[in-house]
Amino acid sequence: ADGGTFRSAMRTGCIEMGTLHTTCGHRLDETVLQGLVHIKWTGDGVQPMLAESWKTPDGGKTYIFNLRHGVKWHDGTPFTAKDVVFSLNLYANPKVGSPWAQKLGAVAGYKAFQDGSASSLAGVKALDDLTVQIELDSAKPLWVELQLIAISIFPEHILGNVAPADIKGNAFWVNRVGTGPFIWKKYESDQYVEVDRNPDYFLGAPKLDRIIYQIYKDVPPIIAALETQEVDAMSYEGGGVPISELPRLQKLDYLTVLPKFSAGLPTYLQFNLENKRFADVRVRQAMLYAIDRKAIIETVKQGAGELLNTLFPQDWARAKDLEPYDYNPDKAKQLLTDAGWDASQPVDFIYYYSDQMNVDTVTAIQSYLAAVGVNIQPRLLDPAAINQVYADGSFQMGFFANGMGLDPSLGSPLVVCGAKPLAMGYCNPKVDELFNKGLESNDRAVRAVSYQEASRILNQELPKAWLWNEVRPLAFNNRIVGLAQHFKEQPLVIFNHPVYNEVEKWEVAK
Amino acid sequence: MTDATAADMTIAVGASRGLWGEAARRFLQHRLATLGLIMLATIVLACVLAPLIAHYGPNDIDLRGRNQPPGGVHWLGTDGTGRDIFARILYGGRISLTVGFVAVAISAAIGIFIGCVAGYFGGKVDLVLMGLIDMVLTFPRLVIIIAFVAVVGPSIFNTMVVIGLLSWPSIARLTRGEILALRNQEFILAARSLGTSPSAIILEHILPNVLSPILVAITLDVATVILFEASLSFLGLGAQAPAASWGNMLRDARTLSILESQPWMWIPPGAMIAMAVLSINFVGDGLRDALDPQHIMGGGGK
Amino acid sequence: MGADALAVERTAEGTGQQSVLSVQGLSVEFGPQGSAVYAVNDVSFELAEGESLAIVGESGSGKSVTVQTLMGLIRKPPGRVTSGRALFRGRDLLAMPDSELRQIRGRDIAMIFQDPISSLNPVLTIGLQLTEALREHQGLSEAEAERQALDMLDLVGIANGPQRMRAFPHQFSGGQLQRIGIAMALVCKPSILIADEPTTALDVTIQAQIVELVGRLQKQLGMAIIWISHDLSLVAGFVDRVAVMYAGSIVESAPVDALFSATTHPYTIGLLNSIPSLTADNTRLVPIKGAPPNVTLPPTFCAFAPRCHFAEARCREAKPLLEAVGGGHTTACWRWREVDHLSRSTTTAQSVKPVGAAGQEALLTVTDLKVHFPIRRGVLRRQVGAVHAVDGVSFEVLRGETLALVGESGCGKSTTGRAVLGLEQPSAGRIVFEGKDYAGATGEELKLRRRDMQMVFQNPFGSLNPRMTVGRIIGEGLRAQKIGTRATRDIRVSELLALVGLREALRNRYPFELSGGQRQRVGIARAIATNPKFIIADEPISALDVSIQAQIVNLLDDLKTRLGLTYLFVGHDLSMIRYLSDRVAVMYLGRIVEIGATAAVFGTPLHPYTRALLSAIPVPDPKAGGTRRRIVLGGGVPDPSKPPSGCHFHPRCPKATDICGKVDPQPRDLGSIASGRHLVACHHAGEA
Amino acid sequence: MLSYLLRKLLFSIPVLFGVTVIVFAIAHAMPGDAVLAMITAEAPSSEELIAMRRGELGLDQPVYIQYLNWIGQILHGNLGRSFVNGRSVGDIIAERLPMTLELMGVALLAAFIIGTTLGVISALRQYKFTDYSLTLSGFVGVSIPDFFMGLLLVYVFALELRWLPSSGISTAGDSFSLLDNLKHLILPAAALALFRAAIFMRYARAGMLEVLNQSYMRTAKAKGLRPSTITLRHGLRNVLIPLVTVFGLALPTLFGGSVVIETIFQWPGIGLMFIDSVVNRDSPVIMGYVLITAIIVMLANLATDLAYSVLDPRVSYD
Ligand SMILES: Nc1ncnc2c1ncn2[C@@H]1O[C@H](COP(=O)(O)OP(=O)(O)OP(=O)(O)O)[C@@H](O)[C@H]1O
Ligand SMILES: Nc1ncnc2c1ncn2[C@@H]1O[C@H](COP(=O)(O)OP(=O)(O)OP(=O)(O)O)[C@@H](O)[C@H]1O
Ligand SMILES: [Mg+2]
Ligand SMILES: [Mg+2]
Repeated sequence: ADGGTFRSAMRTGCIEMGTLHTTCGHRLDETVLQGLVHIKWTGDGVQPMLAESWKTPDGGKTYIFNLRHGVKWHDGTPFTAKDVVFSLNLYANPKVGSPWAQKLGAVAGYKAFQDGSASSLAGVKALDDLTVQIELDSAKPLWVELQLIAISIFPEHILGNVAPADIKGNAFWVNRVGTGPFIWKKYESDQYVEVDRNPDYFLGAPKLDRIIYQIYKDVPPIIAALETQEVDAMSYEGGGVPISELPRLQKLDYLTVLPKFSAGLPTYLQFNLENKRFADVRVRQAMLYAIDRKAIIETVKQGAGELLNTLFPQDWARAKDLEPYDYNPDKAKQLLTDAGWDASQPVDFIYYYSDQMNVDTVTAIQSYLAAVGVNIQPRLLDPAAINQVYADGSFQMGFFANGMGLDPSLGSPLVVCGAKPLAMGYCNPKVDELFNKGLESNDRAVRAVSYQEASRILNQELPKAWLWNEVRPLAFNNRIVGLAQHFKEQPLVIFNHPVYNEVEKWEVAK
Repeated sequence: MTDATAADMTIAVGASRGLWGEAARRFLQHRLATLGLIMLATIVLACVLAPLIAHYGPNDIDLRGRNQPPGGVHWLGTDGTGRDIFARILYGGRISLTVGFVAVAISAAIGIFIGCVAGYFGGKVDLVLMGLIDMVLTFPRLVIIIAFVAVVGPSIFNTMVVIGLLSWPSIARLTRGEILALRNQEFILAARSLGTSPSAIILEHILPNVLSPILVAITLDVATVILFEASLSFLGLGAQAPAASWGNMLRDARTLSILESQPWMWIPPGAMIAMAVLSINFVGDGLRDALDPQHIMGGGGK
Repeated sequence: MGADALAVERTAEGTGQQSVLSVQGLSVEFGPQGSAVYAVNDVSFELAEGESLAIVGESGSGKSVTVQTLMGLIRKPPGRVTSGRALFRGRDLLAMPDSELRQIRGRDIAMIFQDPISSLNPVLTIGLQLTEALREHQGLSEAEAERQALDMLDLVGIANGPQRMRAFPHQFSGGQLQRIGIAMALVCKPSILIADEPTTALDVTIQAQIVELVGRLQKQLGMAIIWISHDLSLVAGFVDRVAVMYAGSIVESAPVDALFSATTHPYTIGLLNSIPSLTADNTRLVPIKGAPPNVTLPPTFCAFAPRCHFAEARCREAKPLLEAVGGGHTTACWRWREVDHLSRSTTTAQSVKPVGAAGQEALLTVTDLKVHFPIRRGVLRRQVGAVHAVDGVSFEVLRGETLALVGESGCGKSTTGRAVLGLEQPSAGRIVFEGKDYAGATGEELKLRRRDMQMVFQNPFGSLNPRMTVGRIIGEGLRAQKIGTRATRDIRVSELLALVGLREALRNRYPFELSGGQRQRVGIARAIATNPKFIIADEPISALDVSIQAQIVNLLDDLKTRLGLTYLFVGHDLSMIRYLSDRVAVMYLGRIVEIGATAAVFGTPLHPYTRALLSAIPVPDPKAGGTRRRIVLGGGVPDPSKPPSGCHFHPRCPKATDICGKVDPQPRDLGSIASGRHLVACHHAGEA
Repeated sequence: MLSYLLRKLLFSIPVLFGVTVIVFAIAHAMPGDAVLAMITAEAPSSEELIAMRRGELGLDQPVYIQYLNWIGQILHGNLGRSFVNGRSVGDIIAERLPMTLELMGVALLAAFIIGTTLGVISALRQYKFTDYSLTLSGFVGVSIPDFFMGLLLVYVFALELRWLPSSGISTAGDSFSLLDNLKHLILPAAALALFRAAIFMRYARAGMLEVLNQSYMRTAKAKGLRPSTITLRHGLRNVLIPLVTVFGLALPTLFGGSVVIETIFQWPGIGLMFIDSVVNRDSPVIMGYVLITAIIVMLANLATDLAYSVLDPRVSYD
């Protein structure tokens, strides 16, 4: 069939490392490998994939998954429960050393596996060829929605005899065999990944012939390629379409531009609370008062941001009566004076985003802070250097954003006690308790009480000076029917939110 | 060209001027060189006197007045945070020119010295110095700079030193290559047989005869260094935000939309770099012509 | 202009033939109006088909500029042709566009440059430079062009052509380069050959050979020749007509016989008087008195007047035009009729040449010196052979004497000199100067030696830094050795300029603004500036006109007596050598074949090569030229990369026997008490 | 000459050694390491995991031990494995070398030819209109950083005119075709070449001006040679020494690629690899890159020296 080719930009270069060790390249698993479940396109709940259905007889401690019948790996081998058991064990295996292992931290026997007293996850069992049982240490009603979503299932018959230590960088990652709608065809380093339609896909054969993931290191070439129709879709990983380029793209009738796409990405000034200068809450509050965030959003960010005064981007998780920290430099000065701020000492200020909008933002922030006597000295650093600064404790202050995902619970690493490195010395047991409580139910109304309470505390104590929730513009070629429509329905786009659900239904416009 | 200066041909009886003194005289008669000097002086002066000339501070942001095209208020418009481009050009020139001059001065001094020594003495000296050159040429700048900032911290002074210390090998190789071709020429032998010291031979006989490509290298290096500074500030060395430099102003303009519809953000810094380098080049050309007695002075003005 | 036309008419009438080149009223200036150098003033001459014209004259008188202007080769600016026409077969060369002139250059008019070394491209092989014009003008194939070039190389006496074609200019001796320049000009068989001092660096035998070659080609091709020379003796032998230039103007022009027999211009007389005679001994040379002309003054009077015995008021007020004397003889002198009556001898002020008191102590002893140059091939420059430039030379130079080194071009004279100075690394041998062995010396030692030794280089242009003024060049040694203060150095430089006959005005000029002879004098001034003990003078006066030669030789003599200077004098002008040297060493192919007191060597030459050499000395009289018997050497020109076994000379020696090809002759002393030591390396020396 | 070459080659061994020691030390001084570079906010790693990773990569050992291990591998002809993806560094470099060679080779050659030609023209017309316009455009050329030049070219030729693709080495997923490849090559090669052409132009001009006054140029003219022969054979030949030097200095980029242009055009060459390896603190790759560059620099240096002596017979190294 002449289904045509869909070209998608992909901003990554570390496919070779493999899904178990990096987020980059993970995107490919959505079309080639599949998980047991997927977040629904619309973000409200999960949908079955390799697992046809599941149930938890004991309110979230034990889960029983019924796998789909007749699913075959791309090489023809039938998919069975053993693959699932194998894959979960692979994630959790300490010898593999996957940063995602923590996702299975609640599974019974995880600790024993980690400290070497067990050689596998005791809680994961194949009941029969097509049934898997997963037992947790304690009841976690949201476990499937929050933890299982981004776990791919790998073919045991291929990876089974690879030593765990050799999984990273294994040849499999550049020649993935999965169960998904597309079959891995070719990988050219720093060029592209080509996948072809899988006529036997269990949700129905895709209409597209193939997808080519074109790899880009830098954002501007993607924009250019989008404009020249060398690619059909922008990848959002680089920050989406740079605000400055929006007008150009909006002029093109073959593109659908979605200018304000919530990224679920709270952006904030980060402080090292272990540093005495920032320990006084008045100092942090002063900084927030000092910055005219509205002006920044309206001008530099051209509206691409939603003012945020606490951690959670989700409406339902935020209290309504938060302190707005409206621009008030006088108050800022007062607070600083009260706190005994030493204006003569400059502040080392690190940041990571190097695109123009963010650089301009930092410039604006610097200017605003300087006006109240906070002399920050921005430094642009790469991740290794930032992590080093975190690690050696020399960190003072910075400008960062962090993906929260769909659920407020995912924000905990930013604020719970002892969470390294992002909590930066903040510890309020009350907050920790609220986060724990938030996971005890899967009823949003019940959960909202905990998170709203937490949002209030975080709004008052400002472990980070919350600035705004990031909004990202995306653009798609109308040539691919289904693509833009899907994104329009999607509530937000973040790293672990799938973007290729129902890709089998997309087609090239005739 | 008919107005080649009279003094040139005048038969001056009496003390003979030094070689470089003679060159200096000829240099001042070179129209293009004079033009270059004036251009350069104007640019430098404008940068030095920036506070008197510019109505705005280089870092005064005005978010509501961003991206304004050139006009009566902001002569060259404003940038993405509403800073006055004209002011930034002037203040940025301070950094760019300082970095350009100092770094190139360092690299030219080291490069010419090492190149002369290696080329003139040859043999083992050459072997060792070439080894040194190879080493420095091999150093991955990116890595060195990242490490350097980490160790000594970012500052403009460090930037200049680092660039200077990394970029001398090209001048050294150029100098050496020229000298290799020159050192066996008879007038050098003649000088040696007169007992002229190596340093005098290098200074009086060799340098004037190999200066032309070196001058080109120096001129071009100023441009490269000014641009290089921009990529350094990107890596945390060089001018740190919000300080402006021509290089990072250009870098900040590297988006398609600015390229297309906000030319006032990139043309001024680009033009300033080009003008600065062009004027340096004119000065260099003048120097070259001044050192070449066969050149008819006053040229380059037609 | 009317006067020019007259002159033209007259000269044309002189030959009565169709003229191929007619130069009319040519004037060339350098530099800005107002302070110009009037290099050529109103020069007119005719050149008939097949005719040979010699232009002689004072160094710096505008000879080179004249001919270069004809071919459009002076740089404009600073050069400027202010008037004149140059009709080549009716077409004005000076008005032609360059593209048209290009068709004529090389093909119809070829030029041999005065400065052979810098005229050749240093990075191209001789072969390429010889063949390229052939290939462009005549469209010859590479092989054919190469063949013709090889023939020509052979004709000018360069041995081992095929190998030498692949060599680069710096690998040749001065004389060899000059011959290559000649070959380059001749190879296209032009209808006019302009030769600018083509034989200055050649020894008499090769000079004779070249003259003969050119003569032959002239007859074969009907080639016309303009031969610039300062060597009256040489041109006397073979040209049809001579034009004498002084200060940018032709002052006398006559058929060659008439010029010598009925000289009318006082300057020409002065020139003839300056020639050392082969017979007369120990008479001091007579240069023309006074300073050379100031060419920065507009040519409105007779430029020779300040130095002329006959000058009167009108000479200083108006410039005499060329006037017919009769028989194709023209002269530019107000008083030529009176001059005619004054014999040559009356102007000759006889004075005795001071005899230097040479001690017996050796200042320099060279023992078994060898200098071999590697011959390299390929990208990796592998050595495939060696040029045995100097191949076992031993001699000593006594304190206060002048040792002359003569010998065929390319026999290793310059190399010997350079090795003595330490500019060339000897492959073997000892060099002892003032009792110290310097072979292989480096650094400090060399520096010490250099304080006492100086060299006048054979290549005047290449040895002057193009970016230094004359003043600085001359003063360099003084500065290097920190002699005197700035002011005293300046005074010393002025003195030196005057000593070598250069006007003070030249001090601020650059080498490229000088004539060949002027450059050579700068080199001499530089060498004597620091009063060294020992000077190696490599053909120091070859490019000078006889009058200035005389002046320089006298200067060297004076220095010798006053300061006890010692000279190693390399030269080819045997009359001059005989005049100025105490002892002579004759070199042949890297070896000294005979060495002895000048009188002995010239009087009773013992080596067959020496005899051949002496027999080739030209005489400054067209009539005498034919009468002397010249020994013409047979055999091929020697090739220093494959020197013959045994006696190097044997393949060309009329006396050679078996033993000569096998055994190296050792030097034997055949001198007498009267003649002193007289070493000769020949198996047959002394035989009848 | 041969002995000179041998001497140089021998001497290059300690030089290479020195380079690697110094660069290893410097690379070590970069903030963070390969393990820290992999930590992302999305996948924070526990301290145990970090320690474990460091152990795996040998990063927990003292630097000199790490260096000795590395040099030990090198001596066994093994460039080691990437910290990031475990692939053999030799393979990675070998895979990317052809692409970089293509891009840089074309760019360098084009720059050399165009630059030299324009430089010669400029010199022949010194201080005339042509010279001024070439000089001006040359300096505009060197004042435009390559990232901007790349953008400019993309804007004009890919976006506005739509003549050429905006990035990549060939149309992704299509089977290789030379035409397609060349179309992709033009813009990045031009972005690289324009800047360098301007540089070569300046050197050629300066050199040519030196040569024009030489007596042998007059001789060549006197022979009635065509102006082109005079300029090229007699003139240019004598200008080649500085040009060859500059070319020789640029040679290593032939193998090292250009980080900026490869990034802008997503050209999968060595430059792209290098920038990644620096960001990832992937020291085996960095060191592999340095080692290759060092060798190339030395070979280029040697080739330049060799070229000197071929181009100018007066050059001698003894
Ligand atoms: N480029 C120049 N600029 C100024 N003066 C010059 C230049 N070229 C030549 N001259 C002067 O012109 C005069 C004539 O020079 P020319 O070379 O013709 O002399 P010549 O007769 O060939 O002398 P020689 O026998 O020494 O070679 C000399 O005084 C010389 O100094
Ligand atoms: N660098 C070199 N490489 C190879 N051969 C050379 C080199 N220099 C000189 N020669 C050769 O050595 C021989 C001697 O040269 P030299 O210059 O000493 O001759 P010369 O006696 O001074 O001759 P002339 O009277 O012609 O100047 C010549 O055959 C020359 O070709
Ligand atoms: Mg002359
Ligand atoms: Mg010689």
